[in-house]
Amino acid sequence: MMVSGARVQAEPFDPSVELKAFSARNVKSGGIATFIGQMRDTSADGETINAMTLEHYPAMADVQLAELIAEAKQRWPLDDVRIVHRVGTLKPGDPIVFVATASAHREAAFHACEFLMDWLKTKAPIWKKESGATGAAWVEAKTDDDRRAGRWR
Amino acid sequence: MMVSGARVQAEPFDPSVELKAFSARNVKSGGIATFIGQMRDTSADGETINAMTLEHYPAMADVQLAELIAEAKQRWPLDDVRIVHRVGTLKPGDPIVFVATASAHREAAFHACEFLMDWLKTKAPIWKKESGATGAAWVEAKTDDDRRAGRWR
Amino acid sequence: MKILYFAWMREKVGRSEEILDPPAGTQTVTQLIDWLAARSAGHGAAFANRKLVKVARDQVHVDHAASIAGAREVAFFPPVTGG
Amino acid sequence: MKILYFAWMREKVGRSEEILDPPAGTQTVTQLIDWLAARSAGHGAAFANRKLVKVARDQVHVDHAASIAGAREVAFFPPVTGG
Repeated sequence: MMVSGARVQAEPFDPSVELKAFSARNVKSGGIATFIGQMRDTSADGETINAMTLEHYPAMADVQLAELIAEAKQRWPLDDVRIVHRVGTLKPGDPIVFVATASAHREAAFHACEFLMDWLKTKAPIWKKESGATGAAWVEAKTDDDRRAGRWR
Repeated sequence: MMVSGARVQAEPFDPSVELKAFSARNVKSGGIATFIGQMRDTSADGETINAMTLEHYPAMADVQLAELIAEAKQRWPLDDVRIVHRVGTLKPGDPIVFVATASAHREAAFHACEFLMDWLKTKAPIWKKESGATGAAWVEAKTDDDRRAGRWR
Repeated sequence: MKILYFAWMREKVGRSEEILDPPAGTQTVTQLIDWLAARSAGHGAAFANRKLVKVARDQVHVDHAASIAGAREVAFFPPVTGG
Repeated sequence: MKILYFAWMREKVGRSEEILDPPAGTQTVTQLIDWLAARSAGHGAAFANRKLVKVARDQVHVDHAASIAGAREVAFFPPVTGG
């Protein structure tokens, strides 16, 4: 569902297609920063991962992402923001998340993009489960992500 | 000319095509950060700009960009770096520069991308001339760019 | 009141949602958890380590001391791992 | 020795490069600039405000006090504005 620039979807997406659309919508912006998170083929413990399933809480994700984008636009002079987040079953290399920010100021574009990623990692109601040779396990939250998100308070 | 991940070219380029190639080369990286600089239709003084011409010092640009990428790879755990920089005559909205970094760590990808942009602005031997209704003028270097680049020393 | 469970809490409870009518006097998240945890072995397992249990009341993060008076939807889930 | 000019320095000098043989005794960038600035009105205009003149010796940034002994290529240009 699309809520003010954010979309959570079960269908695969192509970050280059998202970027093409985003820059076409923002030709007057001096700078565009993007981040793409891709599924890795190894877990934090070093185990080989064959597949990942992402589950989300749709109603809350819509609220959170809309609030997150509003907060980024309040903090930085942004022309536009786009978030696309996959849910469902992914294979290694698949894009998980795409974040793009457009601004006249490159520092604003960079910092807002980093802020959005930090908060997606720590606030968006989305959960990952990894499947490998020895079974499936829910990914544990990283305290380092909390530390990073804490920088923006 | 391509020197270890950097290309300065007179031909237009499409950042989404660059991103597609870059992510295809780096499917195992957890994170990709990119920045796209686009030609703005107004100068720093607020004048309308119709065209921009970028001139460069080819032999020195090749050396500088190779050194810049080597330095970024030394500072951060990067899987890959890509820089594409336009020269020649551009019109408003045209992409000027594309920088992409791939890393297992999103903080490294973000910071290296920002570092590369700051240094491109202050070290790469490239000069911009803007053409508007009242004539053409060489863009003056911004002291703010020097301040930003100084953060990385 | 609609109760939602996500990720391993959903798996342990064995369902993603249930419509329940907590007894009168259930005023806080903690009291709701006390009541839910006693409903089945699965519920008990899901709420065994309460430090790991995050709560959203009507789609907004709240802590365990928060009131549930008037809530339409309460969701329970482990720390998020998206992005 | 190949001398290169870029951006508005190129425009003021009226050429992008020239092959020159500076007189014996021309040991530093400053001495080279002194000699070049006297070559024509255009050269004089290009070097009028020396604070704005950046220098690369064989493609490496150097300051005005640097030696040019053995240099194959010296480039003059204003502060860069790429990116």
